Amino acid sequence: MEPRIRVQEEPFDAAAEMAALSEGRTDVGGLASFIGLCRADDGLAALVLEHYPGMTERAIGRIVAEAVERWPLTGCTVIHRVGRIRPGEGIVLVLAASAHRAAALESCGFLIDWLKTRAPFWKREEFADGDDRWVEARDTDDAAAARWDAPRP
Amino acid sequence: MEPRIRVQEEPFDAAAEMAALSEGRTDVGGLASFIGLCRADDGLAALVLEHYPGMTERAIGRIVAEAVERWPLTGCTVIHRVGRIRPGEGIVLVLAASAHRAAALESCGFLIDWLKTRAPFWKREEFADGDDRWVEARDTDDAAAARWDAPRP
Amino acid sequence: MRILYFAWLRQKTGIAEETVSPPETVRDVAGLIAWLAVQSPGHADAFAQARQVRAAVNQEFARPGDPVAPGDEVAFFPPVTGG
Amino acid sequence: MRILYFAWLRQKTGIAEETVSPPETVRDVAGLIAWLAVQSPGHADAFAQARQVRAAVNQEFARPGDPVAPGDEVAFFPPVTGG
Repeated sequence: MEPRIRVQEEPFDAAAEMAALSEGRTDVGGLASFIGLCRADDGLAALVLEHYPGMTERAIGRIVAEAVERWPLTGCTVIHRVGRIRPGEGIVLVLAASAHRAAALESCGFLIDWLKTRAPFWKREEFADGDDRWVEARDTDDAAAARWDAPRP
Repeated sequence: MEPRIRVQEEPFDAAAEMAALSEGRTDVGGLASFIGLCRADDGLAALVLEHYPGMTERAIGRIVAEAVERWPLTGCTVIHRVGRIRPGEGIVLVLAASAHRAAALESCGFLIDWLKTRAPFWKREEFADGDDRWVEARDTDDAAAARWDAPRP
Repeated sequence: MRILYFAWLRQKTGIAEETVSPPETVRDVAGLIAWLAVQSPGHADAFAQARQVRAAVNQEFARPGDPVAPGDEVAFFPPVTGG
Repeated sequence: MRILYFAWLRQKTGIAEETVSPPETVRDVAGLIAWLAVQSPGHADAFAQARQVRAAVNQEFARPGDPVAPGDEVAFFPPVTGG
């Protein structure tokens, strides 16, 4: 199983990525996906995503390797966009495929929770009125990521 | 929010269904999906899904209503196929969209867990050698569904 | 009273649907099963594995003690396996 | 030693990257921060909110007590907010 990991400015094609993990195969019983999208809260005009080239790919690779170790996956895809993202556009795509649904669903949740807290991305919000501000990390994200710290029962 | 619920013989178009919950909108922060697919274990030639017309739609409607009550969803789609399904084809599609990722991911998991234990579908496996057998319910599915019985903390 | 059978209960009884008029003493799901089970060898076979039989009354899942009445639609089937 | 700044640390220092040669007494991340913080008003501003500063040494997340050495790539940034 070769994970598909990409950091890119262009929008991603979720349908094509899902097909890549399932089409022509008969060993996939469950395909879970999560797409994080840019909302237009409070007059947001755009998100600008900065990252740490080199470390980003490494950090995502490590997170995916952890998922592959914990769950029997037949496929795994993580695509994270950087640069300017408009409301309604996708920011991140996570796919996890497995023979069994629990593995697909759990690993998909794990991947997005750890991506949010363990990969070097930073979001800046640009507003229609010209204001901008860096998004602050949230305790709820840390708590969500911490759920996966302990080995699974 | 009008849930999209369908029971159909034809394959579903996951990409089109995902687009229907997110395109042209700027209030969706997370879109979670689960697709259950037919595996070719042990020489399986096809799954044949039978259901209880009338009760099926009612049962799915109730499960979706429960999800909508528990999580702040902006969209929700459940499509379950019936009839003959070949290895590699999708059996069920669940989509949940929300402003926040936890609501989308959790409700998606809830929906598929309850669908597996509370909607009147029955699977029969047909094998290449002409054998066939009814799939037996699994305790692990009951356990997965039971996780959602208690009110959330 | 309209009775529906699904999956292997349909195969074992040999029928998908029948209309029956059980005696007044049949008041709940368990009583209905006991009465149906002696209607034919196929019915006996279908209801032999009692622990594997589930029921719905008027399209709602029902337990053995739940009431049934003339005019009801009662369905029997194995534990569900969709998804 | 190569130093990288991201997000508001980049904006406050006014630089994305610099090469520095701290004295030998600088042996860990905390020591490096203390030394960098007095290099310019921008650096002082960037490191003023110490609790909001995270670090990576050679592209691995690092803690204040983790060692730094000549030739290392050390990055400073706020808590991550991707996903």
